[in-house]
Amino acid sequence: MIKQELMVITKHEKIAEHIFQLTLQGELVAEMGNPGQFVHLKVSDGSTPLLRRPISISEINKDTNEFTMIYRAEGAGTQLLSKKKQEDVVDVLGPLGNGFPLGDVKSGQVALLVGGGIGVPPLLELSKQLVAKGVKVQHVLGFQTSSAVFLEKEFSKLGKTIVTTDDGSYGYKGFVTTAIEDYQLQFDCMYTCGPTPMLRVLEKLHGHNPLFLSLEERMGCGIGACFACVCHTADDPTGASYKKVCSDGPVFKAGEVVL
Amino acid sequence: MIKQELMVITKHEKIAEHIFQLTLQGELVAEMGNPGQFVHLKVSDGSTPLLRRPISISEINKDTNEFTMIYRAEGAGTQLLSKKKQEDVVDVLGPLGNGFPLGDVKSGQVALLVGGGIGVPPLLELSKQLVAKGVKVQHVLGFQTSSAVFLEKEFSKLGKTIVTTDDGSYGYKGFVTTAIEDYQLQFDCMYTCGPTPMLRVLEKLHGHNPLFLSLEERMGCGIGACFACVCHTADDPTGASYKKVCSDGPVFKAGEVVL
Amino acid sequence: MLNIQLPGLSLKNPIMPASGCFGFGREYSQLFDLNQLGSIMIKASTQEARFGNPTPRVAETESGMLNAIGLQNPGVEKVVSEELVWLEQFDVPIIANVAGSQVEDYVYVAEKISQSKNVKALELNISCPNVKTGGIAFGTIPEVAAQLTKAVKEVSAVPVYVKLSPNVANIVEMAKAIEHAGADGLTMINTLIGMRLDIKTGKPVIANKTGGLSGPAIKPVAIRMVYEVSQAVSIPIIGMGGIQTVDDVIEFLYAGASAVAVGTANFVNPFVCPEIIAELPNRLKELGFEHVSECVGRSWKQDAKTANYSS
Amino acid sequence: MLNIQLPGLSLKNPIMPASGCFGFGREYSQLFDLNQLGSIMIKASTQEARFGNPTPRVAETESGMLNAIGLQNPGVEKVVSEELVWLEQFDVPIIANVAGSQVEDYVYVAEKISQSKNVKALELNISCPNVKTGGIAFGTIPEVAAQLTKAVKEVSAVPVYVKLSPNVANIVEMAKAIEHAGADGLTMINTLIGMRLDIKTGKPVIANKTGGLSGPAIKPVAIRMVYEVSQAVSIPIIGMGGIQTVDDVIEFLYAGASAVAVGTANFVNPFVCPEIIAELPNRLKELGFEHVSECVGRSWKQDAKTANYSS
Ligand SMILES: Cc1cc2nc3c(=O)[nH]c(=O)nc-3n(C[C@H](O)[C@H](O)[C@H](O)COP(=O)(O)OP(=O)(O)OC[C@H]3O[C@@H](n4cnc5c(N)ncnc54)[C@H](O)[C@@H]3O)c2cc1C
Ligand SMILES: Cc1cc2nc3c(=O)[nH]c(=O)nc-3n(C[C@H](O)[C@H](O)[C@H](O)COP(=O)(O)OP(=O)(O)OC[C@H]3O[C@@H](n4cnc5c(N)ncnc54)[C@H](O)[C@@H]3O)c2cc1C
Ligand SMILES: Cc1cc2nc3c(=O)[nH]c(=O)nc-3n(C[C@H](O)[C@H](O)[C@H](O)COP(=O)(O)O)c2cc1C
Ligand SMILES: Cc1cc2nc3c(=O)[nH]c(=O)nc-3n(C[C@H](O)[C@H](O)[C@H](O)COP(=O)(O)O)c2cc1C
Ligand code: FES
Ligand code: FES
Repeated sequence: MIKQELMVITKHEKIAEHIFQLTLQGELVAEMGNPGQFVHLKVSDGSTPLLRRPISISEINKDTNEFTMIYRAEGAGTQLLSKKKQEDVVDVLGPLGNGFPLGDVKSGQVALLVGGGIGVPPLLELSKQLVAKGVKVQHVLGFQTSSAVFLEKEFSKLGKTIVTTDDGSYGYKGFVTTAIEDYQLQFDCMYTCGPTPMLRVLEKLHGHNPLFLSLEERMGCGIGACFACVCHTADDPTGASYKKVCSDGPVFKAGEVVL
Repeated sequence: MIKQELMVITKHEKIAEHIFQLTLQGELVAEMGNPGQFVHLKVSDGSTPLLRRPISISEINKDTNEFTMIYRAEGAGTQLLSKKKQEDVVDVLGPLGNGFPLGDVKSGQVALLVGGGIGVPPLLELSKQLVAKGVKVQHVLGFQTSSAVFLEKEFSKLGKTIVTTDDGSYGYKGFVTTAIEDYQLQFDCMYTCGPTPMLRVLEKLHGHNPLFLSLEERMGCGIGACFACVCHTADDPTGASYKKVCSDGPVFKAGEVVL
Repeated sequence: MLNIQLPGLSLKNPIMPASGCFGFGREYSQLFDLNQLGSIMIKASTQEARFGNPTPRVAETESGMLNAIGLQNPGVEKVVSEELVWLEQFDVPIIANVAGSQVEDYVYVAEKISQSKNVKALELNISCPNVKTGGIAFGTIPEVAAQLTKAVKEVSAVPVYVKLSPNVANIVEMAKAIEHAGADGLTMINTLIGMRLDIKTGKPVIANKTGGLSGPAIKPVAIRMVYEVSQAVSIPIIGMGGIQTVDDVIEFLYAGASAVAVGTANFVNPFVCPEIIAELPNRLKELGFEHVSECVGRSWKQDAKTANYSS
Repeated sequence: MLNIQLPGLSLKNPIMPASGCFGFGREYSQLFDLNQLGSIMIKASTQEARFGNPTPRVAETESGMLNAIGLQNPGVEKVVSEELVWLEQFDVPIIANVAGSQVEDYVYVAEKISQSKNVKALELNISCPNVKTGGIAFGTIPEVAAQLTKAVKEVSAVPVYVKLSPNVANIVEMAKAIEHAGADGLTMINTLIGMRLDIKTGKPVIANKTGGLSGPAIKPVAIRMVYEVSQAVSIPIIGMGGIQTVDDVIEFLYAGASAVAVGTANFVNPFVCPEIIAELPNRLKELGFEHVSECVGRSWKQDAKTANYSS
């Protein structure tokens, strides 16, 4: 169930250039389900910034009632958020949306998780849950440059992890898509989250196999009421049928919606 | 000279119901002159609340580069201010306006300082400077009720101090004006700050003697540029001549402006 | 203490979500009991299903937001058969927001939707561009707005409220024309037209280029317009524009609104409507009122008792 | 990199304080060297000295403020003999804001003030109520605004800019009428009309009841209007409304303004103009521009090079 809660910051640190890892504690964690869901954060009391900010859930710890997010402090809202300290509270609405389905890959099969930039975080909880299920995981994580790389160690513990950078300053030089080819990665199911252009290429190259993509869109309500975040469905690309990224997504099966 | 500075909070505490005492440190203190001047505070980084808040200087310590204010946390701005902690910074513009003139009373003479509610604080620095000059000071301080009383001890150290409350829950029951009569206070010069109705009565009763009043008005700029805070002059009460509370005042001689 | 009677509407309290900010209620029904609401202004219905504008459709501004949803909706038939039927489970009168591109569209939708059992009033969204006048909004020319109102009044089975656009020089002239044309009430204000440009690309942030500005930023404009119009017309007003708190509600009532709607604030705090409803009685008591109706128009009513007066 | 040429105005940079938000410069001259400014739009002058409205004259709103100063000024004679003469010590072209209650007032003031050595342009404040049309502002009826523009053009010794009121349904129609009447430029926007009510008393917070809404809250409306008007007229625009930062300046230029004015932000940060002027060159470089003029209108210019393009 969707809840609103003033959650307490138990940990907050910078883990890469402009990138912060934030751990919150509260009862809302009990409601969290599939990896890939997100929360909607109000970062100030007043009316600037006015709107909530959607941030993916990156790790869930039901034992301690904590969950972790990783976000990029760029605009007004996320910059304000980055100034909050341990024991401060954050107004959280969530969990929202539908995460990655784990049912499409069986124990013993191979899942390839492909993340781009700030799309990497939700794949961590996904990877953990897949591993717990007995699925073999491989990761390809793309970043712009070496100072932007994060979570490599965490993913490496769970399975083979290839880090790419656009400028070659760390790991493989090039895009995640070419890395997948160059390393001739084999997999039964692919999960991905990242910038839309990356998702488009992945869908084109791998959409014939099981592929789940997590989308981003500007949001108002985050719960399906305002129609800010709609996209066309693939079977009616110019018509009136639609999916809402916030409540029907953010994860869609390849071929379900127009990217 | 008027300066803008991010000053550091060295002390911040609640001293009565809704009343906070705030001490700030910085170079701007060196510019402070006569008691009765004020500063203009920006209490948030963003645009809510948008405008600065005018608050009187209550004590000045040039040795430590500190000054103190006392304010009532009521609206959005002062409530936000009240949440700031030691070592936080506050954006201060000041010192602004012209304070109480000390030249009108000589060593050995008696000054009566009359404060109402949140008009009491600027009288403290005034009293100190008068005492330092050899002037005998007396104080009548009016508050609504016992829980709103503050600074009694500080004023008592400097001279005779009568505290009044509207409801009689502490000290003399009644208004400051009747206390002055009842106690048959004698004085060579009066200085006052408080709600306009109180100032009006004092001017009517004591305006024939040297009397200096500190006014309040809604402000925009605080420096004399926006004409938000004007009042009519007493010699042209409906004409185009005016005084600006922020830069010509906030302290005026009785009979100078229309209250 | 909170009940209000308006043409067609018997409200248990004067608080309702604004059109387009609450969908058809399904999502919020999972968060709280919709029976608490005074009414619900449902999302605009048009004759045909509409997908609306390309995304991005929203952008944030200082104390406000821009939206250019583009009246996305499943078309009036589906709204009637699916959404309104679903809403029948709640004991809440529905105000149906009606939109179109020409008078005939409005007439079509109004006639259909006003037959629904739980639709107790219509709200004409006259901020839509009128295809017959080259896209000039119905709500910016008094004669056009009046003509539309008349046409809809003829077919509607329930009272008709007209939602005023604030993008006009003379809101009183507009309100009077609409009152004269037979409207039963007014709702105001719709959004101001605004725009944001991206500093990196130089292009509008919203795909549609311009969008409607809503939220706390526009409240002073809304209050001024309700204040002016409520003194010039004798039909009731449902006020809106930037309401976030119980004090904002009271400010609108003082200005002259008989009830209020909450829009953008639902996105910030999905529980804002029930929270305000819960706080309202105490706040009224604190201010010395015995019934919410005593607040209505007290900014301009000569004989209004002062707020601090308590018996 | 920052210089801009406009009718009558040779600006070292496109940044100036907006009228009414900087007095005649005396107060700010104690805080920084006014020679840094591109220009100064001085406070409105009227034929006779005016005290203005009763206080309170300002109120705060979410991300904005209301003001109803009421054109307080010492009258054009004193402005010319005292304020403008004092301003001659600075190497800054002055834009004189001209106000009145009827056409004759404007003509009187314009003729006088445009003779001053350092007045390089006039700015007609057409948001004033016109006593001859029952108080309807000059700036809300295109014919009235055009007629006023023509009359002032006939007597002015310097180019005439007309300051548009945003309180209209069709800002483009207004701008075109004024351009057609001979205006040399436009400045926009003036304030939106707004109001705030006090929760305790129920009465308007501002003694004048309504006031002009300014500050960041109105920026989206201003950007939209500059965007629309700049594409419809061929005279230059000085943009304003909510500017606080260097990025706000660039947003106005992208929208189509050739220069900008900063109003309310001077009250929040008295050093805002020199700070923006100091930051502008670096920000332009970061965005890939070699001259500030490259920003002008790039939100709608088809052939504009993309912002991130760098040679
Ligand atoms: C489902 C979902 C999950 C996300 N998960 C993450 C995550 O785990 N980590 C992370 O760093 N970012 C994530 N994002 C992107 C994140 O929401 C934006 O970076 C953030 O909202 C920007 O806010 P700001 O204050 O920095 O920027 P501002 O420029 O101040 O934002 C202004 C407005 O635009 C919206 N906005 C700006 N950029 C985006 C964007 N890329 N997507 C959606 N809205 C945007 C903001 O929400 C706000 O309403 C996610 C987005 C979505 C939709
Ligand atoms: C010269 C001067 C000296 C002052 N000194 C003190 C002092 O030492 N201690 C103290 O507690 N208060 C003092 N005040 C009053 C103080 O400025 C207001 O209480 C404060 O601005 C209210 O802000 P808020 O955020 O609580 O209220 P809000 O209601 O959020 O304020 C909204 C707007 O109204 C203005 N405003 C509200 N009340 C007043 C008021 N009474 N006077 C002027 N502007 C007001 C605010 O500045 C702001 O612009 C002084 C006022 C002036 C003019
Ligand atoms: C996302 C969004 C969608 C809206 N859709 C509609 C609509 O379909 N019909 C309508 O009449 N008004 C619509 N509005 C306007 C609101 O009903 C309301 O008049 C306006 O937002 C001002 O109120 P607020 O400031 O509380 O949001 C919409 C507003 C928003 C923010
Ligand atoms: C206190 C105040 C006084 C103003 N006085 C005038 C004036 O005399 N003449 C005028 O044309 N505009 C006047 N304005 C409008 C501003 O010049 C400007 O157009 C408007 O405030 C929008 O810009 P901003 O949001 O940067 O303040 C005034 C604005 C304020 C806030
Ligand atoms: S964000 Fe409101 S419907 Fe998706
Ligand atoms: S506050 Fe601006 S002139 Fe006094």
